Amino acid sequence: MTIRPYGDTMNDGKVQLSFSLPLPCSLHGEETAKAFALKMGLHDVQVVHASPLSEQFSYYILYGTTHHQVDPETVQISDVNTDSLSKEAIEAWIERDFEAPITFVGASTGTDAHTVGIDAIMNMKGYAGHYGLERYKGIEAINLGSQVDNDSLLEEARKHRADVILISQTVTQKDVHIQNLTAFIELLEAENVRDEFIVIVGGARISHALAKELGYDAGFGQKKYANDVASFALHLMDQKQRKKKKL
Amino acid sequence: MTIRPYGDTMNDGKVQLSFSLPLPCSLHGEETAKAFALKMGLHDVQVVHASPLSEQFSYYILYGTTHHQVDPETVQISDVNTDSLSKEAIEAWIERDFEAPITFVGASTGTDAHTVGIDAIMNMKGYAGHYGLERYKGIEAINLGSQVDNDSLLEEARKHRADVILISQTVTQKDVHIQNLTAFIELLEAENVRDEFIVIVGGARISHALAKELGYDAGFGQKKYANDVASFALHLMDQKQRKKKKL
Amino acid sequence: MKLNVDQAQVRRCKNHAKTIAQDVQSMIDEHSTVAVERTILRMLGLDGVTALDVPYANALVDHIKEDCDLSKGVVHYVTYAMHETQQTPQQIAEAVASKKLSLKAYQALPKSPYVALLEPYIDTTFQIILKQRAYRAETLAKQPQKTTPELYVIVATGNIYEDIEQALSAAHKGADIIAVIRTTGQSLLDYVPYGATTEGFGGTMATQENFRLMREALDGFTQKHHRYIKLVNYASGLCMPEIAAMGAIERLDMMLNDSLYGIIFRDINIKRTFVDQYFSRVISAFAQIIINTGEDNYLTTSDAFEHAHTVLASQFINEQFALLACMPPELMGLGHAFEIDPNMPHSFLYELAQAELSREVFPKAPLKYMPPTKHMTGDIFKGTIQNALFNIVAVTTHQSIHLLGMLTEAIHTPWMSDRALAIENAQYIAKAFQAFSEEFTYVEGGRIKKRAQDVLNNAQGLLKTIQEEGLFATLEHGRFAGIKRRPTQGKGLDGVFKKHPDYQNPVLEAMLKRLQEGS
Amino acid sequence: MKLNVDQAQVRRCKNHAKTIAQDVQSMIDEHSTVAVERTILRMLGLDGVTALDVPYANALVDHIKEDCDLSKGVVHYVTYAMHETQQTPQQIAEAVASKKLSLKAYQALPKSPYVALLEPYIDTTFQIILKQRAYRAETLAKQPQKTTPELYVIVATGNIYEDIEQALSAAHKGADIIAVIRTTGQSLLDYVPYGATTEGFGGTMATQENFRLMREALDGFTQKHHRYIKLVNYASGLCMPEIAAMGAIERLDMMLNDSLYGIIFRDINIKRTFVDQYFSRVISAFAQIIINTGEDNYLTTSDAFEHAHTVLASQFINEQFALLACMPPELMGLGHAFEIDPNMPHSFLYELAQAELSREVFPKAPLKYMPPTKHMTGDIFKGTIQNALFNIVAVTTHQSIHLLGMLTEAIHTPWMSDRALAIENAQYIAKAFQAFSEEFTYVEGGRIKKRAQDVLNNAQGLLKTIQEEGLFATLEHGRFAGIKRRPTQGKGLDGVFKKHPDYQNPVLEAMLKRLQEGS
Ligand code: B12
Ligand code: B12
Ligand SMILES: Cc1ncc(COP(=O)(O)O)c(C=O)c1O
Ligand SMILES: Cc1ncc(COP(=O)(O)O)c(C=O)c1O
Repeated sequence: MTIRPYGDTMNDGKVQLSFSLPLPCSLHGEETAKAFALKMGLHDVQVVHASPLSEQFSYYILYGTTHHQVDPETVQISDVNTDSLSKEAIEAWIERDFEAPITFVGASTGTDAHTVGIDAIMNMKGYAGHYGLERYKGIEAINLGSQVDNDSLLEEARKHRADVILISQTVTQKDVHIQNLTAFIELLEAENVRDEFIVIVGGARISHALAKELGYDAGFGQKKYANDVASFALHLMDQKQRKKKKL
Repeated sequence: MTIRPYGDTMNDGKVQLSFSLPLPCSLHGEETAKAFALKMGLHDVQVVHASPLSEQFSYYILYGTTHHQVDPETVQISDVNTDSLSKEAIEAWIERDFEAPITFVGASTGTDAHTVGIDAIMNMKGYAGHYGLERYKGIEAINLGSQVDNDSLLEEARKHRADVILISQTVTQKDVHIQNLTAFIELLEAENVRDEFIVIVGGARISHALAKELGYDAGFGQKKYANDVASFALHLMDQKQRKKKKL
Repeated sequence: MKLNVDQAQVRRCKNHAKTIAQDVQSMIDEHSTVAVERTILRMLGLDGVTALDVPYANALVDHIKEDCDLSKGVVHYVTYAMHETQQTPQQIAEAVASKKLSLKAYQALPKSPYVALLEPYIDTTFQIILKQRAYRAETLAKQPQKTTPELYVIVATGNIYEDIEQALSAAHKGADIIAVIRTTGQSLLDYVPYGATTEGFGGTMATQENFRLMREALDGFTQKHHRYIKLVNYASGLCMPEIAAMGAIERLDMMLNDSLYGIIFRDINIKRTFVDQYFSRVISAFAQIIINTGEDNYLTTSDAFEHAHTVLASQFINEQFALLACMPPELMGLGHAFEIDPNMPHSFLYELAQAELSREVFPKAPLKYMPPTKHMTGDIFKGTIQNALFNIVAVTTHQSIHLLGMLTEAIHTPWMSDRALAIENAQYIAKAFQAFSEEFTYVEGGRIKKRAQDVLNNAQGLLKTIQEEGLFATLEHGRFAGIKRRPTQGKGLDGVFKKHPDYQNPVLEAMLKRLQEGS
Repeated sequence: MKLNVDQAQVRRCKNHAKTIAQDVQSMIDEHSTVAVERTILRMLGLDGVTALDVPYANALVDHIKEDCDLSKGVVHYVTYAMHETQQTPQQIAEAVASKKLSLKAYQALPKSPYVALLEPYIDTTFQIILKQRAYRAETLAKQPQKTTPELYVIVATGNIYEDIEQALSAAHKGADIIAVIRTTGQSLLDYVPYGATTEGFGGTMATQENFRLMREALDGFTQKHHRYIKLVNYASGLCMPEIAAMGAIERLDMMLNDSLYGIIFRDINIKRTFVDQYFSRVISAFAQIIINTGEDNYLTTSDAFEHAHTVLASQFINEQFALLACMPPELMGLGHAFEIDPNMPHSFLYELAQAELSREVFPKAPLKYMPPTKHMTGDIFKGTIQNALFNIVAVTTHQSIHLLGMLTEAIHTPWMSDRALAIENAQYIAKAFQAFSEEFTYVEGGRIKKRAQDVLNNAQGLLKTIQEEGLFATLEHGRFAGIKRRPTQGKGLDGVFKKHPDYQNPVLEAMLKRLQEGS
């Protein structure tokens, strides 16, 4: 069963869109804006607002009806497919099955100075009511802060015998994060240590899909917290039989 | 030379989009929203906001990059292609070439109760600093008000020997205006009087293209005023040699 | 009270308005209309439509109007027929509709002595209405009183089932009040359509079944979430009292009810709709349904800065009409709006002044505050800000019925998402500004106090003029909304008639009695 | 003054701050840094880069640092070399860079007697700066003074030519001030890149040529539209005084200039950046360039309600550092921000209180007011409202430098259209609220007055603590923004050195002399 966007009637296909064009603001500009909407598969397109941004640029707001349909059943979601445990459950699991401590080394890397994200995951205080890894019994959390280059990150990870490396990337403009994230995986491979670590990346604009694509074990975006990443890490270590207690 | 939408770099193709889906708000809903964006030809799509509208509906705001291109040169604009004269110029032209008065009969028709639009065109006061037709020397303007059904409109037009019939349509929901506008043209044809009048429609959601499609001589939308419609009417009467002074 | 307007001046205004309303009331008392007569029948339990979809109420009234003399009122004919045929009003109407029965014979008879026969029927309907009243009162008593304005949104899909989806979404998002807008033409129909409907333009048919369906859906939400959702529809129009009656029976909580709106914006005949309005307001008063008046609409055709005083003057008049219909102030949702051109400097100050003024002049009234509409454009971001400023004024001046503005006002009737964004906008402002009004006092001689005083002065002047010339002349001069209307024109005129000395309306009397006894 | 805060208490705060700043100043006076030395060279007219893109200023300083003894300062070596080789500083630098010349020989010589040789070079640079100053003053004098805050937007495409398009669009829309954000890594570079650049992330390289190109474009706009557009860039970082000098020469109008920002958010060494800041502020004072401080940033890592007082305390301290650099209050763009969680009840009241407080405590300062950033989300409609409320506070409390919030703050660096919408938002609010502040007085004991007093009290308490423990200890404890920094750590530490008794800095002296004479 396929669906369409919903305005005020089932499957009426109503959508709103806006963008700028490198054209003066004019009826011709509006018609060009419409032409784009048509190419996107919209019909009954209305340019409801047009305003000049300068002599050479103009901005348009449009409404229209899309004829596209999607069958929700067929839509795949790419997300960390381990369910998240609570802090307590995680601590209990480590206590029971693993040789504590599990060591997480994390940083906001490259030229990225944003620490709030990585701090939210690693520091005592945590974020939005979720304590950070530092507070977890059985977990050793080392937060290197921001602007840490890839070499120093690896160095520290080795020094502390990290089980898990956590990287935060917030600035994504001109794909600066892709370059930096790729470089780190290449570094691990060059040093032949990719398999020694579980490597996880996160950030407001990071998706699990992107992370996998770049060779990371997982990616976490907004509204993900310490227990989400810890759960994932443990499941993976369990799979890989890392630091499991021998019975 | 083709162009793309502009975010902050020439032809980066950046667009913003929003719509609702008949799905609960969830990661699956977000992915489905993305799927629509992909079908519209966007890539690097980000769902930046997702919120529930009810248990069964959800709303999404997306940003993405379109690979569509349009060559502005090839974009046709459908507009009344007579340039608009000033009130004074129109009055002079009538004075010189036409047998005054030119009679305009106008109304907001069907169940439409919106009069501000037709009043803006016809009444003394006019709108946004443009006087209405009532004030024009050489023009007789009869405004029948709102909720006028097609039969009465034609009746009045005949009674006053109208040269031009002006129709305003504001409510467009479920295409109520299309039905009503089509019915009027059919009426004129049934009565064999289509050619006796210049028939013009206007309204916030009316475009010249739509008007032509429905068999009207012209359509006027927002930011059109009395002088625009009067100029068009005169040009057409001039062409059709209506009420021209014999020299 | 933040403006401290001169209460004596306010009293003077109210006295003008009182005289104005009383003049009209004397005309009202002498007349009845086909709509009033149909309403009496509905209150006697008449329901259903003929094979040709003509409501029995219409069939019966039309028969009397065409074949007999309606000036004696339907009660005259029905009571004689009941006495003679021993049938119920419904059975009589059906018989008449199918031409099996004519009431002609009773025309010549003296004033009917059988009015008492109606008591059980009237009583049944009253019991239904009283039950609905009680249910509403109890449910509301159970939930905490909101300290910020109640959020009011409209649904207008044209399809009642789609409307329900939208209404539930709005309730889910936090709406307190939901109005189902009528399809564009309905207010000019001289009958009320029947049954569930799915085709409408710019709105959905107001039918008793549609009322019931929406009420049921909203009550369902209330059961689940323990928050009562108020339901609103539109009475103004040619069927004003009939729709008021339907609303009373189906437990609507508010009714748009204003003949001035009908006169000015729908070209409904002046006499017709004033007579209809009186009966409809008595019904609403009895059913404890809040009325909403339409002064806000004036500002869609007239400039909101220059004509602000016409809104206030009209509110004064509407208040008096409501009082004459035995309405307590608590049911008077007097309307006004935030419609000043955003390009005007100090627009926010003037809006604040106007809203404070209405609040202070009508302290007990659940004021209905309308959002910006006229100056909304396709710029949905600017529209979002216009609505936010409107919300700030609504919260800061303690408006009661807070109609939420839609960012797409200039584009289409609200989508589900438009409504959700409007609610989120209002909720954010309510949270941030809930106590703002306690934080400051207005400067003496400042723009705000001066503006409020100017508006009050001009309203007083206008009321004085109206008292002198009479409300009908005022409407002929187009002093409200700049639209001129004559008492001898307009839709529904032929449905008005002078009452015969034998005319009786026990339903009205019964309600007035109870209202005066205050039960 | 709407809050009437106790001026005696404000004075006590300023006294604490003064002692705090003086402590640090004594450290500053004993030290210099590689950046300061490079700046001296730039003020002597040094420009250009080597074949390997190393700026000559760096090449020369590095040579002295590695092969000689930098503690005597570059002036020592350059003046001896000038005397001996009869060459210009530029020629000497080029000779050194190409290893044709070593300055080692001068290391052992006594304090240089040839400093007078620099006068013509210093004078040339001073003349350029004075001309720029005069041009700015005259152009501004020609145009009407704005009564509402000046609209400030950023461009951050990474490409200077694209930035120019965006800047012109913003100016066209009504922006008064345009800032070119730097590429993410630049503030950690210990040299200033050279030439026009087109590759940057989250911002564009700050280079003298980029400054010139943007200045030229904006001056072009001014010619055409008779409205001066102020240009802003960022000094804070490892090249603080150098960039300040470049800005003075290219007529930037404002400079982000705050070592506390660099310390806390860029992990720059404490000593290094305080020494750099002093010289950079003296240059800015001389060039009459308004500095912007970065207290607003604290609230991006600390809660804006709980830590509001840290912002105020830091403003007090920054004011004193600026005074020590001979800056008049009119050049102190002290920073604060609208960052309270919109989910907090009364958020608007608290923001209003904070903004009024800053305004009242620093009446002459062109306060820099930052928009909501931390609590902006992908909901661009809610973001539009958050920005509107911020704009209301900015206008109502007479902030000076009004940084506009972007509805896409949480998503990407501003697009041309985002900026246009931000400007339209601010313009609408300015028009509607321009006189709002004159309309009311705050209620005694109300939430707003109480909040302002609480913040002031806490700031005073914190200042007292800092005076006792010293600013360095304060930074170690992470009292600002919750981030801990040590004087023995941080980037650029190796570029700090204690001045040798023979150290001389005639450029600084010349500027101080003129500033004290007040020319
Ligand atoms: C705070 C902030 C700053 C502060 C940073 C202070 C600090 N010490 O962190 C300061 C003021 C210093 C700053 C500076 C700059 N910033 Co900034 N900043 C922000 C802001 C306002 C909030 C970011 C934030 O703290 N979010 C809260 C945290 C908790 O959310 P989060 O990072 O997404 O983290 C969550 C998840 O993503 C996840 N997560 C994050 N990391 C990780 C890692 C792992 C391993 C896991 C499992 C999970 C995880 O868990 C967290 C909790 O759920 C955003 C705008 C916004 N509202 O988003 C801009 C923003 C991020 N900044 C931006 C930019 C460009 C800059 C500057 C380059 C210039 C400028 N425009 O200001 C400078 C230089 C910084 C640099 N070189 O990196 C842009 C980035 C644009 C882009 N997409 O590329 C933004 C979006 C603003 C904008 N629109 O321009 N910034
Ligand atoms: C004012 C108004 C009313 C007033 C009308 C008062 C009156 N006497 O006109 C009142 C309050 C009565 C009203 C009622 C209703 N309205 Co109304 N109303 C508006 C409003 C706010 C402004 C319209 C307006 O006056 N614009 C100003 C004029 C000058 O602009 P204009 O009409 O476009 O005219 C210009 C051009 O179009 C052109 N033009 C127009 N006509 C003609 C004709 C000719 C021949 C020419 C040459 C040019 C021309 O020239 C004019 C000057 O440039 C709009 C929302 C909005 N902001 O647009 C809603 C709106 C039009 N209303 C709407 C609706 C649905 C209704 C109602 C059905 C219910 C409701 N939702 O309120 C009722 C019933 C009305 C009915 N049966 O038709 C919808 C229509 C949705 C749609 N697209 O179908 C709107 C868009 C609001 C909404 N979003 O729901 N409304
Ligand atoms: C008082 C009043 N009644 C009725 C209506 C709606 O009437 P109609 O259904 O004729 O559009 C309005 C609309 O604004 C109103 O204000
Ligand atoms: C005072 C100050 N300096 C500098 C900057 C920017 O520094 P960077 O270029 O290191 O991002 C900011 C940004 O917020 C600031 O507030």
